[in-house]
Formats: sequence, C-alpha cells, structure tokens
Amino acid sequence: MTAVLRLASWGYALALYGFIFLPVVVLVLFSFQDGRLPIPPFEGPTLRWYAAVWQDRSLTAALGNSFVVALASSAVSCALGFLAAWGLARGRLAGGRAMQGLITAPLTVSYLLIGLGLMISFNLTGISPSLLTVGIGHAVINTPLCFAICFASMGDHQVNIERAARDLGAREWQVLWLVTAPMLLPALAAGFALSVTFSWDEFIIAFLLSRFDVTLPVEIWSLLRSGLNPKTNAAGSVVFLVSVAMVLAAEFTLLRRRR
Amino acid sequence: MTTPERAERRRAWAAVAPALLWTLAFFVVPFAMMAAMSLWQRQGREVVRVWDLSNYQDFLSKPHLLGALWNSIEITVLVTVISVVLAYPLAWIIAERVPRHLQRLALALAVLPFWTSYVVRSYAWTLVLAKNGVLNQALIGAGLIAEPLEISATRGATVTGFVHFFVMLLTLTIYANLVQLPANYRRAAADLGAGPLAVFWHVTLPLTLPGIMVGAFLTFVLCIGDYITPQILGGNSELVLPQVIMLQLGRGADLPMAAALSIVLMTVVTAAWLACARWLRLERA
Amino acid sequence: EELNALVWCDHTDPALIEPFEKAHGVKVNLKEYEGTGTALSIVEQSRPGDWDVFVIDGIDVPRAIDAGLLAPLPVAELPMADIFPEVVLEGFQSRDGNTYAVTEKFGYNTISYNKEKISAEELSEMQALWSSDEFAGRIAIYDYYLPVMGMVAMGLGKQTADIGEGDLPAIRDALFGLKKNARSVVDVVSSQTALATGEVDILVGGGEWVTAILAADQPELDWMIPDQGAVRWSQSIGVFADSERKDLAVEFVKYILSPEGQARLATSSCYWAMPANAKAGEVLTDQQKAALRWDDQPDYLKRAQLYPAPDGDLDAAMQDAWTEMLQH
Amino acid sequence: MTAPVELVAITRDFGATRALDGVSLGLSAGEFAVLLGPSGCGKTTLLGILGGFLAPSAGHVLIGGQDVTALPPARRPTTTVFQDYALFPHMSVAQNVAFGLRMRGMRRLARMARADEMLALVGLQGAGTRRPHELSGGQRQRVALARALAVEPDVLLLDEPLGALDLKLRRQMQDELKSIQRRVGTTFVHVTHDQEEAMAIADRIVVMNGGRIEDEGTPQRVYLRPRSRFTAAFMGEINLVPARVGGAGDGHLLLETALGPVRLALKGDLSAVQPGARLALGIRPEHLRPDEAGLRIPGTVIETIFSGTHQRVRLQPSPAGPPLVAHLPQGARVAPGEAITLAFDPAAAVLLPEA
Amino acid sequence: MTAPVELVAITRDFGATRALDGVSLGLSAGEFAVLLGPSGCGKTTLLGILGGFLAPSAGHVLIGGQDVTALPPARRPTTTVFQDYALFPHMSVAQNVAFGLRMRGMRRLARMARADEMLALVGLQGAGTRRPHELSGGQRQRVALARALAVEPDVLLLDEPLGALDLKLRRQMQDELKSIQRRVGTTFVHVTHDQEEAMAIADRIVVMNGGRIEDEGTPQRVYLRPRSRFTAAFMGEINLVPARVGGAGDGHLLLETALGPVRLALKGDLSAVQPGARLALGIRPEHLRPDEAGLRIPGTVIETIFSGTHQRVRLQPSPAGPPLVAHLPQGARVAPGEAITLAFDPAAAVLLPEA
Ligand SMILES: Nc1ncnc2c1ncn2[C@@H]1O[C@H](COP(=O)(O)OP(=O)(O)OP(=O)(O)O)[C@@H](O)[C@H]1O
Ligand SMILES: Nc1ncnc2c1ncn2[C@@H]1O[C@H](COP(=O)(O)OP(=O)(O)OP(=O)(O)O)[C@@H](O)[C@H]1O
Ligand SMILES: NCCCCNCCCN
Ligand SMILES: [Mg+2]
Ligand SMILES: [Mg+2]
Repeated sequence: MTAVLRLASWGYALALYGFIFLPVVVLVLFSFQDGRLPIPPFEGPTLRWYAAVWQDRSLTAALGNSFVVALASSAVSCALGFLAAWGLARGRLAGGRAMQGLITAPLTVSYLLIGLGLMISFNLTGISPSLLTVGIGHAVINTPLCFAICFASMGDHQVNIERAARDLGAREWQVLWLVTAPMLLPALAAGFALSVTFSWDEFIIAFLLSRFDVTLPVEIWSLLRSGLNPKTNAAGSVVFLVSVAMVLAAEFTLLRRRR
Repeated sequence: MTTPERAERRRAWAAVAPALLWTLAFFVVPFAMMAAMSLWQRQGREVVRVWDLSNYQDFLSKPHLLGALWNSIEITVLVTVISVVLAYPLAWIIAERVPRHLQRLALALAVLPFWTSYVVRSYAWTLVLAKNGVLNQALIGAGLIAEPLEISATRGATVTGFVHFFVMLLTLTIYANLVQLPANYRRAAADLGAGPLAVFWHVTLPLTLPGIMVGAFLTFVLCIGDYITPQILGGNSELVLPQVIMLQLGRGADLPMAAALSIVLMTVVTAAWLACARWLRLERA
Repeated sequence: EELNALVWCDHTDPALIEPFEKAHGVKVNLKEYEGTGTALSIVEQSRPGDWDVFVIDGIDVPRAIDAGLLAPLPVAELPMADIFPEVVLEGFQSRDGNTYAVTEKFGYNTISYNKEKISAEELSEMQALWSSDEFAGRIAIYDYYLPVMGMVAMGLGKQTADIGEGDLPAIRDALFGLKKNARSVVDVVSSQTALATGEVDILVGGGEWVTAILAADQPELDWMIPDQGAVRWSQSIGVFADSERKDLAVEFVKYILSPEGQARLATSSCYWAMPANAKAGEVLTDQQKAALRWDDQPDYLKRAQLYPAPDGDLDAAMQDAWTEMLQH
Repeated sequence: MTAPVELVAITRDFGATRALDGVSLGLSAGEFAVLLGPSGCGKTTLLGILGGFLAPSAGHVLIGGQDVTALPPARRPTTTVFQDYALFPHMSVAQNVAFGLRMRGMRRLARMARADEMLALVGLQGAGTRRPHELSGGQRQRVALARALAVEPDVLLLDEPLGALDLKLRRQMQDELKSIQRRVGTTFVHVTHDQEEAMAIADRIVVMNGGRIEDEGTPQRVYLRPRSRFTAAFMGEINLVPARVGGAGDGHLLLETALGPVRLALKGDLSAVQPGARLALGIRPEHLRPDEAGLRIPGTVIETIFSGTHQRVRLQPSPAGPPLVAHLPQGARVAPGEAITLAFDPAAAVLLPEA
Repeated sequence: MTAPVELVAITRDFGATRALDGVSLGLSAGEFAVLLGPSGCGKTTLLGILGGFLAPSAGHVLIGGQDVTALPPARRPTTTVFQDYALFPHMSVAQNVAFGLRMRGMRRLARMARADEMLALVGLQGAGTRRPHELSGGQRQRVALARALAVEPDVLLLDEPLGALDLKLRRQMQDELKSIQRRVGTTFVHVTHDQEEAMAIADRIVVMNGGRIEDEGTPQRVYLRPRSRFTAAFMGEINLVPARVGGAGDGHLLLETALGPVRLALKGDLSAVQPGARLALGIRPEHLRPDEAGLRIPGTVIETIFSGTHQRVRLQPSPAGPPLVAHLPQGARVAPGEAITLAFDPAAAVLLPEA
C-alpha cells in the first residue's frame, strides 16, 4: 500500500514536471532551429536567430523599457504600500478595515479592466500614452501587493520597538527610516521582487497604455504578429534566461541577508 | 492638547494618505469613468454622451456577446477546477515526500517556466500543440496515435495554456499552506488512529481549504480577465469576454461598449469574490 | 526630430525605415494596427498633433477625409504618373481638387493553398468552401471581416460595392458554413503559420501577401483566384491634417512612393504584395517579381473587385455578423 | 539621574472601559517601586502614562516636581524597558545601546565608548558587536536595560521585564536588577504580576486591582499585614476564616469564629469596630504549626502534598468551618484521615473585611 | 485502560546530536510518572519514541509486555496530549473528542454520547458544540485531555501540557490532572521542566539531563535524597559544601568540611567510600535554622530578602567556605552585617559527588 502510494507519488510528480517543462523545452530547443519553422523536425543547431534578436533594436529598446518601468513602478508600489501598511497596522484608524479593503481592491480586479479604466481616464483627461502611464498602471496593480506583504509582516511586537525608538528621542521620520523600514526589509524586498516580476511580465496594461515606447511583452506580441520564425523562440529564451538570472540574483542577495 | 494617541493617529493618516489618494486617482476614478462611459453610446463614428443602458441591453440581446460571457465562465471554472486538482497533489508531494532540504529546489523547478514571458509561454504551447508539433510527432512516433490530435486552435488548447500557468501558481500557494500547517495536527490525528488517507481527508484537506480557496479565487480572477492565452491559443474558434472587449476597443472603436462589457466582467468577478469572501480575509501576523 | 506614423505591419521592417531615418537624420516612431476601426480609435484617443503619417485602407480614405484627419498632398512632387492606373482610386482619394492620400501597395484577398494537398481546380468553385464537406478541417479563415465577407458575397454572386443590410443573412449563413469547415480563424502571422506548418491546406482570404514571402522556402504554397473572382485590397498613405511636421511627413510619403521605397515595401518582412508604383519593377529582382506574379497583374486586376466600403451602420452590422461567426 | 514621581488622581478610559480610576501615588527619588497586580488591572496603562505613551483622561504626572503630563516620551526624563525587550533587530548590540545617544547628537566614538560602559554595567562586556538574535533571553534583557539606562533617565520604567524568562533566570535577573538599581540610584518603576518577584526586589510594593491601588508599602507590610482581602490573597495562599465581632476593649478584640473564640490584640482605635460586625480572620498556611502554643485547632487531614521545602496539608477543622491549608515541615508524618491538632499565634493573624 | 511501560536501552541520534543515550525505564500500570529536566535534555524525544512519532536508533519499547517499537502511533495503545493542544480548529469540541472513536468506526450517536461523558469528566459539560477558538487556554487543555482519553489508551503521554497556561491556572490544572488520573487509572507519562509541578502531581519523578536519566523515585526521595548534584540543584535551591572523607566506620562517615567536621550516619555499605575522597555536602536552605540542635555554624549576614513565607538570608560562614543561603522564619530579626549562628541536622544533609 505505502509502496504503491510512493510509486504513484513519484510517477505523478514526474508527469506534472514534464507538463510544466514541456513548452519551455520546446521553446528553447527550437530557438536553435536552422530553418524558418520552429516545429519538428529539428534541423540542426544555429545561433542565427539569437543574432537576429541581438540586432533587433526595438527588441533591445523594449528590454530597457521593461527594466525602467519594472524598477520605477515597483519602487513607487513599495513606498506607497509600506507607508499605508504601517499607518493602518499602527494607528487604530476609524474605517481602517474599509481603507484596507480599498487599497487591496485592485488585487481582485482583472488587469484588463484596470488597463481599460486607466486608458479611458487618461484619454478623457488628455494624458498621452507613454512609459509613464504604463508605470502608473503597474504601480496600481503592485501597490496592493506590497501593501499586503508589508501589512502581513507588521506584527504587534514591532510596536514596542518603534516606541522604544521614540522613547529614546527619535523623531517620526527617524523611527521610520532607522527602525521600521530596516526591520521590515525582508517584506520590502519580497514585495519589490514580486512587483518587479509582475511588471516585467505584464502585457495587457502595457499594451493599452503605451504607444511608441513599449515594454518587452508588448514588443514580443508584435513580433508574434509580424512573422513566424524561430526569432520569437530566441527572444523568448533570452527573456527566460534574463528572468532566471534576476531571480537567482534576488535569491542570493536575500539569502545572504537572512544569514 | 495633543495626546500621544492623537499624534499617533495623525501620523497614521499621513502614512495612509498617499496610497489612498493613489488608489482613488488611478483606480477608483478610472473605474467611475469607465462606469460612466458604459452608459454612453457609440453612434456612427462618434461617442455621444447620452446616459442610458442601451449597451447593456445590446449585450443581453446579442447572443454572440452573451455567448462570450458563457465561454468565459465555462473556461474559467474548468481551468480553476483542473488546476487545483492537478496542483494539490504536486504541492503535497513536495511538502510531504521530498526531503526538507530539497523542497526549495523542487518548488523552484516547479515554477521555473514562470520566468518565461507570459506571452512567450502561450506561443510556445502553439508549437507544442500544432498539428505537426512536438506533441503530435511524439505521440505518433511512439505509436500511441495514428492521426494527429486536433488540439491547436480549440478550447482544449486555451485550457491547456491556462492550466499550465495556474498549476504553477497554485502549487506555490498550496505548498505554502501545507508547510505552515502545524505538524501536530497530523500527528494528533494519526495518534488517534487515523490512517494516511484519513489524516489527509479529515485534517490536512479541511485545514488547507482556506488557502486553496484564495488560490482558486486568484486563478479565477486572472483567468477570466486574460486576453493573451485565448487569443494566441484559441484560434478564434470561440471568443471570451476579454477578446470581445478588445474587439470593441480596436475594430469597433466602441469604447462605451467595451466599458459596458468590462463592467459585466467586473460583476462576475465580484460574484466570485462574494462566493469565497469568507476565506479571503487579509490577516496580520 | 521624430516622425510618428500609424501604419500596417509591413512598414515596421527596419529594412524599409532605416534608409529614410539615415537620410534625414530622424527617428520614425511606428505604431502598427490592423483594420481601420482600430486606427480610428487610436487617433481618437490621441491629442491633435500626435500623428504625422497615416497608412490606411484605400477604400477607407473617404472616412478619414470626412473626419478631417488628412491634409492635402503636394501631388506635383509625387510620382503620380507611375502609379498603376487601376489602383489610383481617384474617387476615394481626392475631393474638391485636393488629393489626400496615394495608393502605395495592393494585392488580393482570395485563396492561398498547398499545391501538394489540393489542386487549384478543386478550389475554383468558391461556394464549395462553405457547402461541401470535403474541406472540413482543412480551412483557415483570415480574421478580417471586410475582405472575407466581400469574397463570400462574390461567391454568392453579389458585387462587393453593392453589399447592403439585406445581403447579410445570406452572407452570414455562408460564413457559418465556412466556420464549420474551418480549423481556425487567424491573423496575418497565424495564417502563414497555419499553411506553412500543414495545419490547414486552404486559407480563405489569403493571397500573395501570405505565400509570397514563403515562396523561396516552401514553393508548394501558392495562391489562386476562383471563378467568381477575388477581392482587391490596397493601402494608401497620407499626412495628418494637424501634423506639426508636415514637411518631414511629406518627405516620408515621397520616400515610400519612390521606386526604392516601393520595392522595399513590396517585399517587407510582415507581408509581400504588389507595389503601386510601376517603376518599382526596375528595382525588384526577377525572383521577387515572380513571387509577386508581376506579369499576371493585368488579368488579376480584371477579375478582382474592390473591398466592400460600408457606412457606419452597415459596418457595425457586418462586425456583428463576423463575431457571430466566430462564436458559431 | 534620579527624581521623585508624583501621580495625581490619574484616570484613564478606553472607550467604555475605565483602565485607571483615580490613581494617586508618590514615589521618592531612587526608590525601587513595583506595581503588582493581576492581568488587566491597569499596570501597563499606568506605566504608559508615566512614560508618555498614553495620555491620562484626567489627572497629572509630575516628575522631579515638573508637570510632564503633556510631554511626549522623547522629552520626558523617563525611559522604558519593554517586556519583549523591543531591541532593534537590525542593529548590533552596541548600536542598540547607543541609539538614544545618537538621537541626542552624541558623536560616534563618544557614544560607542558609553555603550561599552553600559554593557559592562550589565555584565555584557565584549558583546557589543553581536546581533540581538544571537543572544539568550537573559542577555537581551540586559541589553534592553543598558539601552534604557544609557541616556541617564531620572526614572526607569520596566513593564514585566522578566516575564519572558524561565524561572531560574528570572530569579537571577531579579538580583541583578536590584543591584544595578542600587548602583545607578535611578528611580525604578517595575511592573509584574509575580508576587515573589515583587517581594524579592521592591522597596515598595504597589498592589493594584481593577484600576485602583489596593495597598502599598514594604513587602513585609503588604504580605503580613495586608489592608484588603484582595491583597492578602494575591500576596500568597491564606486561610480566611469568617469571624464576628463579639466585643472590644482593653486593646483587644473578641472574635467569634468557626474555630472558636479568638482574642486579638490590636493597635489603634477599636471603637470603630462595631460588635456584631462580620469580618474575616486571615491565617497564612505557614502560621499553622503542629502542637505549638497559641490557639489550638483539632482537625482531620484531608490530603498531603509534598512540596519540597514543606508539606502542604489540607485539613478539616473539627469544630466547624471551611477546610484549612497548613504548611508543615518535610519531616512531619501525617497521612490523610489522621487526626491532627495545629495551632496558630493570633498575633500573626490579620483581620480583614468580610468580602 | 492501563498498562506497564518498559523502555530498554533507548538511544536516539539526530545527525550528530545524541538526544537520548541508553535510557532504560520501567513504569507500573496506573502510575503517574513525570519526566523532569531542563530544556533540550531529551524529554520530548523520549515521549515521541513512546508515542511512535519517532523511532529509536537503538533499544525497545514495551507496553503491556508487548514490543511496540515498530508500530505506528495509530496502532499503539498510547495517545498524546500536545503542548499546543493541536485541537482540530475546524471541528467542534465534541467532534474533536469523538475523533478517535470515529476513526475506530464507532457510530455517530454512540461516539457523541461518549464525547459528552468525556467532557463531563474534564468539567466541560455542555461545551461540545463550541469551537476550540472560543475556549480559554485552560478549557482547551481539558478538551485535549478528553480527546486523548476518549479512546481509552493504556498509556497517556503529555508533553508539557500546562506549559502555555499562567501560573495560577497551571496549579489548578495540576490538581485536576492528578484527580482525573486517579479516576481513570491510566498510566500517565507527563513531561515538564517545572519541578514544583512535578512534585505536585508525580507518583514517580524521572529526572533527565543530557539524554540520560539522572535520578528517579518519589518526589520526597528525589528532593530530599537526590542521587546527583544535578538532581539536587534542579529540584530546588541547595547549599553545596565541599567535603573530604576523613574516615568511616560504625555506620558513620567522618567528613572534613569548611564548616568543620561533620559526622554523618549512613545506611548501607560504607566500604566503597575511600578516605580522602572529595565529595560535596548538600544542605537545603530550609534545613539551616537559627540556634537549633545539630551542627552549629556561626556566620555574618550578607543580605536578607523577605519572601513571604520566609526570609531568604545569605550569610558568610565564619569558619570558611562559600556563602550559604538559609530560609529563616518571617519574624526572625536579622540585618546585614549582623553575626548569627545557624545549625543543621546532619541527618537532613545529603552526600553528593564532588562535581
Ligand atoms: N488600547 C486599549 N484599548 C482598549 N482597552 C484597553 C487598551 N489598553 C488597555 N485596555 C484595557 O484596560 C485595562 C487595563 O489594561 P492594562 O494593559 O493596563 O493591564 P495590565 O495590568 O498591564 O495587564 P497585563 O498584566 O495583562 O499586562 C484592561 O481591561 C484592558 O483591556
Ligand atoms: N528533529 C530534530 N532534529 C535535530 N535535532 C533534534 C530534533 N529533535 C530534537 N533534537 C535535539 O535533541 C535534543 C533533545 O531534544 P528534545 O526536544 O527531546 O528536548 P526537550 O527535553 O523536550 O526540551 P524542551 O524542554 O526544550 O522541549 C536537543 O538537543 C535537540 O536540539
Ligand atoms: N496588417 C496586415 C494586413 C495584411 C494585408 N491584408 C489585406 C487586407 C487588409 N485590408
Ligand atoms: Mg501589561
Ligand atoms: Mg520538549
């Protein structure tokens, strides 16, 4: 019985890992396809599609745009989310629950609707689409996330720590800057990392709120719509590698902090 | 006199204010504008500000729009159920069967494809599922089937793409729930005579249910609002609500109708939220 | 300096744009779209002065003129005389003596197919596509309602120019039949993919713009015009009325209409099609001309009808019919 | 470095709850005062009002004669040691201790030198570079103390500072707290609900209950001569025997109790006690001893429990009345069911209100 | 319903740590045994091995004479009460209590009736429909007990079941545990690190230290006649005076100590004690009394601390040696610096290894 269960467990895990990895393996494999069609048979390895990606200046520009938007919008999200979490966790404000609900509300709304709403209101107020508007959109979806993460790690035990700082003569900004923020660094880092990830991969808001300067997913989307060839695979593989590198970097810096 | 408590409250307000204003300016107001827009009308090539419900009436009277709503709901429910059912055992295996020091690695592997771009992932599935794609070639090569399976450009393809994404997401959330479950609950149950299955059924499952519901709701929201996966994988063999919204936005240049359809979508999400509301409370440590 | 152009995907090919950017020391910002509705909605959501150059369907130029979007062009500076006379579309592009747009590229929405899987003869009768079972599962439909509905109308014996509300039920039924036979309804790239990977054998609404670019690699992919004829599409280029860089915009139009620009446009990476300027023939290679069927154009032009050009209400009705087909 | 504290009629409400109800208290400079009381009696609230974290709803706080009621914590001559230590987890021990000095603008070198001094004071020489999480509970407690003392407060407030320590460490830290307080001379106000702790360290115990001060005085006074039933019971186990005043005079009170008549010598004015009044006679278990002189009480042993330093014996007195608890020496040979006679010295008993 | 327990040479390693090192122990059926020891000494590990949650690296577990070493928890005649209670939060109190019976296939009505019985046993009649989170700590503790007892185990294992309760509740629950154990007759194995708790409830105390059993016996035996220095100190405060064996014979041992020569009557074989051997004489503070018969020790008072039932006095003995702690009566008038003479009965002292 236990042996059967164990065998079934490993079989299942293997099958599911296969399912999870299948598209990535195919993507990467056929980025080396020496031919126009990224489908079987595999016609031997070439790096020419990577060269094509490297030479595609809109793709490289989009890569840079994505970085800028991800970092800037995540910074804004973390700042807003952290402050709000602190205010709501520490001050017993009337209507705290309602405010908490309001700030987290975007979490429960589809990105399409957030993008569309922003597009309509930017349109009505005469604000042109740009990387800035994309960044605003991403900060809208990421602020509740950072808020939730910070809020969840605001414990009552930190109240006394902040009090101690005040008691010893720290002014309010000093309490926040010297005590609260460093204390919540793990939460802030987690919120920031997650926000960067979400912004990095977000399509529909970036699509609706951008015009000429676009982020990577939008550029890849138009790449998809301008011709079938393994260059898309190569671009996708590059994004994959860059993302994994970012994750590893974040992991190592965070891990080192924890030790 | 400024009491310490009053000063504290003032500081708290000052800290909450930026996020509140931000949410108001870039979330609440846009939503209000969208709601207002949904009451206007596209007439000929102009948007006119007549206030009525004709967009909603249109929606209810045009079967192909109503159909999009049904497609959305059907696909989303299907995806949510399949994803939870597939992800739970994997999360369980990682949490319970994999040695503790390898769990992080196992988890990282389980979500690795997360780090390919979402758009690219859908595209990659078209390559896998194509008539002459990897899957069919492999199955034919293995002699399992004679004729290629026709999965590409069907609802099946859309569901596959979605499930792929959400299995990863749910494995993460369910795993997190499983490991934070104190071991003593399971020990106590085993101690009182429950076998492995009974422990799972009476203790592990009910206690991780709230976590599952949070994950399922997240899946529901993300899935029902997604445009990319059905657009790339569905082959236009049927349309879901976001596709119709994008059609109104582009081809139809009918912003009011797009807004109305968005409000409809929002209503569905809200209903789903109400259905799981009791599991979705945000708690502080 | 920067130039903002609202274009079809063929204009985003760096091989087409970079020579102009180098020559004038400017940056060309391109926003691509598919379908006039999308373009108009983008323009609506912009502020005056945002846009300089507009590439638009030939038959939709009057809509743009009506909306006051386009500026008169200095025709004297443009190679008007070299444009194939059949595609000039005077009545669409000029008003009160002013010319607001010039045709830059044209081609056909008809049938692309795989010669190895099916013969042109089998496809000559258009109605069979939606009424016969033998094509079931072998068809893809190009996802643009105007040309495909135009084709279907022709298949039903109607003229594209005469399509009215009354014709829609018949057209819709035919579309439903088509959908029943179809594996998928696809955009430009997926249509190429579908044919190239053997997903389907027939693309309804396809033409040289689907297969020409693949001609070198996959000669078995070809296109044909059925007995009832085909729909002719053409794209025009113009300058926005409220552009703040009209001179540069006109320079861009001149470049696109020049023989070199035309040759590059005809063979740009998104899709190939016939250049409007006959002089481009001097720049194109023989191989490219063969892929474009340069020499067959007189015959094709005769057998083709223009895109349908519905007014607002009919347009909405046609879109509804199309969406119904998608949901069928 | 030290100052007297004066609380004048402090009241504090939280919504409908009255956490403090007209508390007045004066502490001399350099005194080690302990606020003792059960959970929820208002100890933390009182300390918060002293430290400036809470404002009183009514009343005044004077420190060193100055009214500080309206000052924020940072501007009061007080610092607080929190029960959970509240050390800054991201700073080293020395940075923690030097934090208050940093906020006062002291230079790095100077404040680090002072931090080292303070760490030496609490017996943590050389631990300055460590992080709080690398320390044991007792060591953290010391760091918190050093941090609070580093800024040389006039009054140090300690809210159950030893509550998180295990018993052994707790007893040890009590001794150290006491000796540090003697060395620095600062007024300490220490909160606890452990009456053994209070007796071990306090110069003065302030017993609180339900937002009021029940009793205050030296440990001996409060334990041996409690002013209320609550104090009597809270300070340790006690037998309360119902008593009725039979008569008074000649510096003595005659009581009728279930254990028989008791003649009690009382100081002061006895005329206030009305004959017939109902009171309670409080007898600590350790005052019930076998066969000694004094009032003898025959009874039957119900149960004996070995408790290390003594045997805890429950017995049913033969005359009447509720069971009594007595502490007998370890060696006493008593078994359940056995008849036994105990005795107590009425002088050691205490007279308390009936309820 | 009850069974004897036999542990045979149990060893358990966690990687490089040896948590248990050859532990052998026999408990009679119906005994209330308490495993007592400092944090990390292996108590939980031992209990885990009894309950079947951990396998020993070596050794055997016998319950009721049957070797259960290889059985999983579900198939052992044991149940466990966890320190954190581990009540199923999604079930009502009654469902919690009935869970074990449900697993045994008992019908709904029958098991609910039995759950009610068990709840009555622990004093929680009528609380069956509530949820665990609606109960106080003490009530949860009772539910956990009822749940574990409902399946009528032969042996009940309790891992610091009272650790999360406050002192007062803790003392109260001790009495209840003891009386419930007497009623059901099940063998209880109870883990704690509170020696007062151990003495209050145990039939037998098993003192553990560093993965080994240091001592075992009745509370009296272990407190008054500890077999090791560790046990002596762990059971309560004790003065350890270095001693050297001067000679032996006649049932007596002659010791040379800093306090002077001590003649100790010992039972058993004295030949094992070598003259010249270095030992320690253990004297509990309560055995040092003023002016009594026995060995007299003059000295100077260093400090007196009022502790309620007694005064804790530290004094420097005049002859020599380390300071001693004595418990004197409340009334004793002693002040620091004063000369004082105390005495102790050598029969109450205990001889311990030197280190
Ligand atoms: N912020 C607050 N809001 C509402 N009520 C409060 C607040 N702080 C304290 N109280 C109430 O005031 C009373 C006194 O609380 P306080 O914390 O001073 O008690 P305490 O003696 O310190 O108790 P403990 O020993 O449990 O710490 C309690 O009834 C408590 O519930
Ligand atoms: N799962 C484990 N992995 C590694 N070491 C362990 C494990 N469990 C216990 N130990 C070690 O074994 C020793 C005994 O631990 P155990 O939990 O039995 O102590 P304990 O007496 O119950 O202590 P406490 O009173 O703190 O609960 C300790 O050194 C502990 O660190
Ligand atoms: N954007 C893609 C256009 C491809 C050619 N389509 C022809 C018909 C469009 N009107
Ligand atoms: Mg308190
Ligand atoms: Mg333990």
